[in-house]
Amino acid sequence: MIYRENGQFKTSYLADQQIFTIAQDKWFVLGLIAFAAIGVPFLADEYLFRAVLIPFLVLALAALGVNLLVGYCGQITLGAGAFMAIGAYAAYNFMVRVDGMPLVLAMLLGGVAAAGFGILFGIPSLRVRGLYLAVATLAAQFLCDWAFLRIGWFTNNSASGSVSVAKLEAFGWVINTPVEKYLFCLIFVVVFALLAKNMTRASIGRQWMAIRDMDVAAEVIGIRPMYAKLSAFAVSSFFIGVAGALWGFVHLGSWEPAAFSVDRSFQLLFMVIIGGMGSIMGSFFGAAFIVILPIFLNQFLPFLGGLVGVTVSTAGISHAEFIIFGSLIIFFLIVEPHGLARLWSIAKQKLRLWPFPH
Amino acid sequence: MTNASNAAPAAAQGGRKFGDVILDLQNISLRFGGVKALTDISFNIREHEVRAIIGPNGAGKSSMLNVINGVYHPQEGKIMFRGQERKKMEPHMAAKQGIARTFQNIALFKGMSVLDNIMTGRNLRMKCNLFQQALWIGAARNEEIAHREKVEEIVDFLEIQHIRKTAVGALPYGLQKRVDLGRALAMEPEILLLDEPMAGMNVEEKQDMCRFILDISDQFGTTIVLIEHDMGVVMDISDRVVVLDYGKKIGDGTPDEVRNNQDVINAYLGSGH
Amino acid sequence: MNAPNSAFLSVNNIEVIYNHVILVLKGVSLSVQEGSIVALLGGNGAGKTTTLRAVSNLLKGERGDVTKGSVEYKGERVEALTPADLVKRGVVQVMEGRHCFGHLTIEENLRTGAYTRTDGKAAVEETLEKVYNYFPRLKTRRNSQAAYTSGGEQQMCAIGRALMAKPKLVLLDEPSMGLAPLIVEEVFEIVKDLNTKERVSFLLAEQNTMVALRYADFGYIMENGRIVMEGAAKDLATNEDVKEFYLGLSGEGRKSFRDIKHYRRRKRWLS
Amino acid sequence: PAAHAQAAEQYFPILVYRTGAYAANGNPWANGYVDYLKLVNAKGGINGVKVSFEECETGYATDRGVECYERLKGKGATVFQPLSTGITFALTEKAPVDKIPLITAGYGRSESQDGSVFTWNFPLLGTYWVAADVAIQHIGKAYGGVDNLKGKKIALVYHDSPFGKEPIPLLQERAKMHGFDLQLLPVAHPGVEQKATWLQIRRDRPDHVLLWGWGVMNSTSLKEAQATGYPRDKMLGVWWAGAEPDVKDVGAGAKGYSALTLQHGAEPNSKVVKDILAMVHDKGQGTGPKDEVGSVLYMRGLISAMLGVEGVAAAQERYGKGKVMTGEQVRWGLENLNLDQDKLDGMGFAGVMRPVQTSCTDHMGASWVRVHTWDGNKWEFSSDWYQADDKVLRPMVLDAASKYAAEKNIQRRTAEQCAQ
Amino acid sequence: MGFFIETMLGGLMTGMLYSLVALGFVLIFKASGVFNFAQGAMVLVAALAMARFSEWSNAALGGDSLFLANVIGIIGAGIVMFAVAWTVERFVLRKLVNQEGATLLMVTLGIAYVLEGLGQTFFGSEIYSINVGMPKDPVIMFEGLIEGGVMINKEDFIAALLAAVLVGGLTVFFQKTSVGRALRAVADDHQAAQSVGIPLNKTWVIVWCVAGLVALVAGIIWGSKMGVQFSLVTVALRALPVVILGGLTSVPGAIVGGLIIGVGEKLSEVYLGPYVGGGIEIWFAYVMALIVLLFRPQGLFGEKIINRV
Ligand SMILES: Nc1ncnc2c1ncn2[C@@H]1O[C@H](COP(=O)(O)OP(=O)(O)OP(=O)(O)O)[C@@H](O)[C@H]1O
Ligand SMILES: Nc1ncnc2c1ncn2[C@@H]1O[C@H](COP(=O)(O)OP(=O)(O)OP(=O)(O)O)[C@@H](O)[C@H]1O
Ligand SMILES: [Mg+2]
Ligand SMILES: [Mg+2]
Repeated sequence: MIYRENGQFKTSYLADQQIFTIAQDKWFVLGLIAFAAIGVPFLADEYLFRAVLIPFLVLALAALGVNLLVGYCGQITLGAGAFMAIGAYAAYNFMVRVDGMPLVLAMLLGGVAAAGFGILFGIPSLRVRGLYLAVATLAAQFLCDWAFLRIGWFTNNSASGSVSVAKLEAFGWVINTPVEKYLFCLIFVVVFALLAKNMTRASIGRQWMAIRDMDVAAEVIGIRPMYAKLSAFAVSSFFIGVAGALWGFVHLGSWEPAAFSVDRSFQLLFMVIIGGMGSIMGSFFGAAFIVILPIFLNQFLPFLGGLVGVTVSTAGISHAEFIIFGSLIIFFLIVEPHGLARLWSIAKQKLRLWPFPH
Repeated sequence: MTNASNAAPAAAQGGRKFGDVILDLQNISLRFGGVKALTDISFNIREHEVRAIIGPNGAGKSSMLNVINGVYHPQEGKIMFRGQERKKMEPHMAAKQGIARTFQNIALFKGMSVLDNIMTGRNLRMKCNLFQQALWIGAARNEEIAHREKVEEIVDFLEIQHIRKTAVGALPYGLQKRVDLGRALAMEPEILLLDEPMAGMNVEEKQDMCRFILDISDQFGTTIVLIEHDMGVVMDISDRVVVLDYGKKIGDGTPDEVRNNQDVINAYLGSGH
Repeated sequence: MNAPNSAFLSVNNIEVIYNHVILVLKGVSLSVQEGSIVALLGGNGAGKTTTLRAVSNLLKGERGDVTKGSVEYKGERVEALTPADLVKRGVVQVMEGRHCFGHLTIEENLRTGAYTRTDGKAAVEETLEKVYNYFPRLKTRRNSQAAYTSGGEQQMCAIGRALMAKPKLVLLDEPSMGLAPLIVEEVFEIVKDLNTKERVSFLLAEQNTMVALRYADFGYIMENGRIVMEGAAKDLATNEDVKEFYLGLSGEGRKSFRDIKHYRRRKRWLS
Repeated sequence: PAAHAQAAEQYFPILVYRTGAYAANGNPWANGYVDYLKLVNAKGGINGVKVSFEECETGYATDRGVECYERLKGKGATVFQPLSTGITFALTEKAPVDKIPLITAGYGRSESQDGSVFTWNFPLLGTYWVAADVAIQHIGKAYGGVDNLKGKKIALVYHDSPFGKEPIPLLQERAKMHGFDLQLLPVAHPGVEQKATWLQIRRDRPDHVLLWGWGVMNSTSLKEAQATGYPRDKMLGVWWAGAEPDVKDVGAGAKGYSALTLQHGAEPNSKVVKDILAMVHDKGQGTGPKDEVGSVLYMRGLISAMLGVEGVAAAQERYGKGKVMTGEQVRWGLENLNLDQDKLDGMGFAGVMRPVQTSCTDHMGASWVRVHTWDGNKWEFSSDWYQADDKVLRPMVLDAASKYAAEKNIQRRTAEQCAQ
Repeated sequence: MGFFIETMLGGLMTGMLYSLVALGFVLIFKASGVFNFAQGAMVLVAALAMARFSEWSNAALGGDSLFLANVIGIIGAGIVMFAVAWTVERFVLRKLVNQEGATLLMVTLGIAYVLEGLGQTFFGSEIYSINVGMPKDPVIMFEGLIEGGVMINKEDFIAALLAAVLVGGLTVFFQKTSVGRALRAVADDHQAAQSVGIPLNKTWVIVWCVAGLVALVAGIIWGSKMGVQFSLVTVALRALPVVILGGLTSVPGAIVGGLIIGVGEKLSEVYLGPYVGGGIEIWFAYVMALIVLLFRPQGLFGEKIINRV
């Protein structure tokens, strides 16, 4: 039995309010972060960094932002792509228009810009709910798609509408190699995940969840719906905006509005639902599932085909990828409608009880 | 929760002391389209008393509570709170004035644990801003712990320690009602509105619940407004009872007066009581 | 039909697990004779609702599973049937917590109750009238959306809706909850009435032990997912323990709720 | 078709899209590309060096494209052809770091023609500015010369993306020069909703419509043109809007519609196609359906592959015949490409292409364009050869490239560096 | 003037086609509370099946009877849509009774992926055509009344008419029959619906079938207009503002919403577009829907969102 919390007593409320109340969890996560920061750079190759790990980290950050809004505050959004775009383009404009603008500051300001628009587009949520709101947020998405294509100022009048960034440098550190880019993203992700965790275990997080679960009752106990909803929009958009800036600056290097299209919005929402709404961990599971699985299938299927002696055509692979990907989504939701994170915690619960069921 | 948190005088056993009128409802009328939920109802609530509202189904009892805490806005009538006319207000403002409530169809936050549910009740009293909370710096952490202590007191008081960390969705009905009460208590309200807190409980559990209600009233001096269909409970623990029927007031007075009021017997109690 | 006295509904040693991990029923057996009223009593969380759900096959939606034991209705194993099949066979559940269709009007709610019936419009209309007779309050609110009716009205609607199916066996979960005392009596009168006139059987989970035992023929008491006591309703009503814990009666009759409190409180302080 | 790179093979990664919104157009291109590489092997490889290749599905999405690039580059890729303007933009940033040249035959950044700034980009055969320039020449010809365009109105119906926006600066330049009116009508991805666009065209009745679409947008445009009664023979498409999938299901409705060609059209009778049928398809190794061989986009893919192969061959001339070339060496080869007519004829491209010659400053190599017209059943050439007007093109390319260089802090290569 | 009318008419006709897709959403939402993001994929699969079956039957029978090929195509596609409905119920929905909206929504996204993959695997990913003999060329009418006349596109006109008939019929069916009431009950509360004996399984198969057939009609019309290929799935994105503007639960709402969005879109693009650079119609439709929602959060005809303690 590897997983046991017996004998771990908490003697103060502070201890009980730790992020991980079970020591194994704490060491596991700390170990994971340490491994990500120290081990991975030695183990992974360039392909892994560039094509898998960096996008995974950045999208996990964005998914985290979406999760704050959708999972914690219950406001379904399909406009996340737009906020990524706002973050990216705002950061870009800060970089090109302000001399000597430090990179990290520009990114954070990108996040702030996104937060501003988040509040603006969050206003309808005060009246409109659920799926109606989800579809209404598409207005933000298409409006932004359009604005970044059509209004030259945002792209510094680049003829094609595509923008790119020059050198990346933060605090004298030139971020050039994939490893450096990876670490740069990792720092953002770890810090932001911690912030998110803090918020969700504090009063603001409870306000969001209360609004999510039953807004009338929340109001009756003194939660201001406007503050709770708009703060969720702001914080979530801030996260997403920063992720957008990372996506543009660090991952793509050069981008056009299509990089933040409505498909991206959907993708982020998938991550949250598959990973687990209202779970920080879930955002990471979801991002891993959505980013890595297609890549994995894409490479694994030809290999599998090779084993049984059939060569699968590229189209065949992509179609199979669609089918398997879709089926897995369905499968996991049937097994556990609350997402991978819940599946994970049930598995832990079983381990804890093992070998005695129930 | 200790007495120190509320300066109410400990009521002496038996000789209960009522304060002044804290809430005065005057000629309240409430309509939903064609449905008249409340018609010209007036009654008052005194400090520290247990005020029961009874009446047949659909009489307008829950609507009355909704009026008091700002969920419904009556078309006519005045609400005087501590002698001042209260303007049209949203529920969260009523909460700020110290009005808390529980719900007939339990309205807990299903996705949260029992502790978190009760902690939301402390929300109004938590002052740290979003940035402090995000950074989890000293002030925020201390505040969190201070309030957590309060909440633990309530948990102890309601004897729900063992389910602290359970998600409320999975709890049986009766315990959910208790958590609902805990959440309202956490607000340290001046007026506590209870909508059928004992529905779906057996006698033993009702006894527990009565005990909690009376203790709240005694220890914290909280004013309690109670809706309940169990006449035994109402008659035993309330100080004054108002009776509604079809949105109209048909009786008001001490339990004994109400019990012997013929209108009330016809409309609600039946001759069995 | 079955041999006389063989059970109409029999639940044999069932075990129920929610969410793959939470074990709730730990071997529950009970039976309902045709034309009888059986009360299922017990405190909060004892597993009454779960038992009823296991019979009506509504567990799936709560992510619960019957992992052991069997449920037989008229000698037929019914675990594999859908809830709809069961309704067709005459087993209807009134769910705890009302569950009216909020967007439908009261009357529409009632009419959906007759969904499985095939005996013609006129017969349905007749039952509808009957339900309105039982609950006049529903008639006055017939065109309101159910979500906007009061708690008690919704409860009446839920009970009426079940009656619309012309059931053989009704699983009633906390019928008295939220109803005014007069209506509670009325509901139980209706139960008795249907029972004697139409030989409808009832399995009712109820907290209001006093009333339940008055009307029931037989009773089971559950605690912690197990049946701890069973017997004819009359016997249970006179049992000392039942009297103390479920009826609130001790030696010298009913205690005031106000007094019990102090007595209890003191007891706790001492310990 | 996956074959892993071995020591003695020249590895060609192929970014394709065989599913999704643009699959109908992506498929023939990819088939042509692969078939040509198979043909090369059937003929014994590049001076004996066998070719290996591998497809990766991008779905026309930039991030998928980047992933493919990263994956395949690790397997020894020495030249990439992204087949998407968006992916090209992204890879343009990465290519110099990884030292892998990009061939973007007929697409990509127009200013990347300037090889002294865009060392690693090769928009061989033509850029969108070339296309736009020739389009105006061709339209002008209908009025007896570009100078008669004054006061005329030309509408550009374009795919609302970098691909569609590329020609705008040049068209604006030309509009200024000749005094015609340029009306811009964007169409959102994927381009299936154009009713409003064509209503506007019906209202404003432009004298000509330039169609700058890709994929389903093209056939939709033609159908809407038919539905609003705009004469098809007043419509001119870019070379990505002039292939069979664009017109096939419009059929007779597209009759009279013309499009530019990137030199070649549908070439079912060319020698190289016959070679492929004989040496690849008849051996049962054909990639796509047989009747597609020689169609317009198939030829585009085929020629793109040929350019890559010739780049390697040219590199071998310098760095050693029969050897596997590195990315840097291939880059040199592409920069010193010299496909004269004899050579082309020898390879079976007689009548299909005109000579291509690149240099350090000119990574395009040629700007020959013809126009072909759909007769209801097939594409038929309907014009002479055009060439982009260097007087218009050159300054714009220099300008844009310099701006890019400044932004990125790139030093233009000097003559000596070029000579290396 | 003539042009304004033309634009209006164009908008109305496009709007009618949006309604058709929107109707698919509404049906399934009404009947199960599921927001079916796979509707676009269903349109694609239906159209692909139709196009390919008729092509294959032509090839197999060697005949060139357009009518016969189309009939076989429609039957084939109908069977495919039935199979889809049955499979979805049997393997997906049945296991997700009583789950939250977000979960169900996500699952339909999974279904969309599977359908897109399967559809393209079986039927190919090229452009195919459906030819049901719709006239393609425009006619000019009212030349006497308005200068230049009003151009009407016959194909669009017929399609709009067809859509109108279908939508109208379904409206009556769902508003007036007891099945309609049962469906609304299911959407409200799966469990309670089960408890009164509404067989969820059957209901869902039926509704998904109907939605599949609606998708087939939409697929045939859109497919014959713009060719059958992958981009058909994006039609769903254009129908979304229609659905919420009309109200998620309202069949008539789908029609009215479609017409409003269709007209609004076209007018905005034609009259406003040129001033801001064009390409505004898609966001304009969404913004329009959003503005309506601010005043009526449940859409024009949707059931009032119940918000009560
Ligand atoms: N959906 C669920 N998921 C997990 N646990 C559940 C679920 N429903 C009930 N339980 C658990 O099962 C146990 C029995 O619950 P049940 O609702 O059957 O009790 P009950 O006897 O009906 O109580 P009450 O009188 O309060 O209604 C409780 O401990 C409860 O926490
Ligand atoms: N939001 C609303 N819209 C329409 N009608 C309403 C609304 N709220 C309450 N009503 C109606 O007002 C009347 C009074 O309802 P209320 O809930 O106050 O009754 P109640 O006295 O609490 O009854 P119960 O004991 O059954 O809970 C009922 O007939 C109900 O249908
Ligand atoms: Mg009430
Ligand atoms: Mg229960």
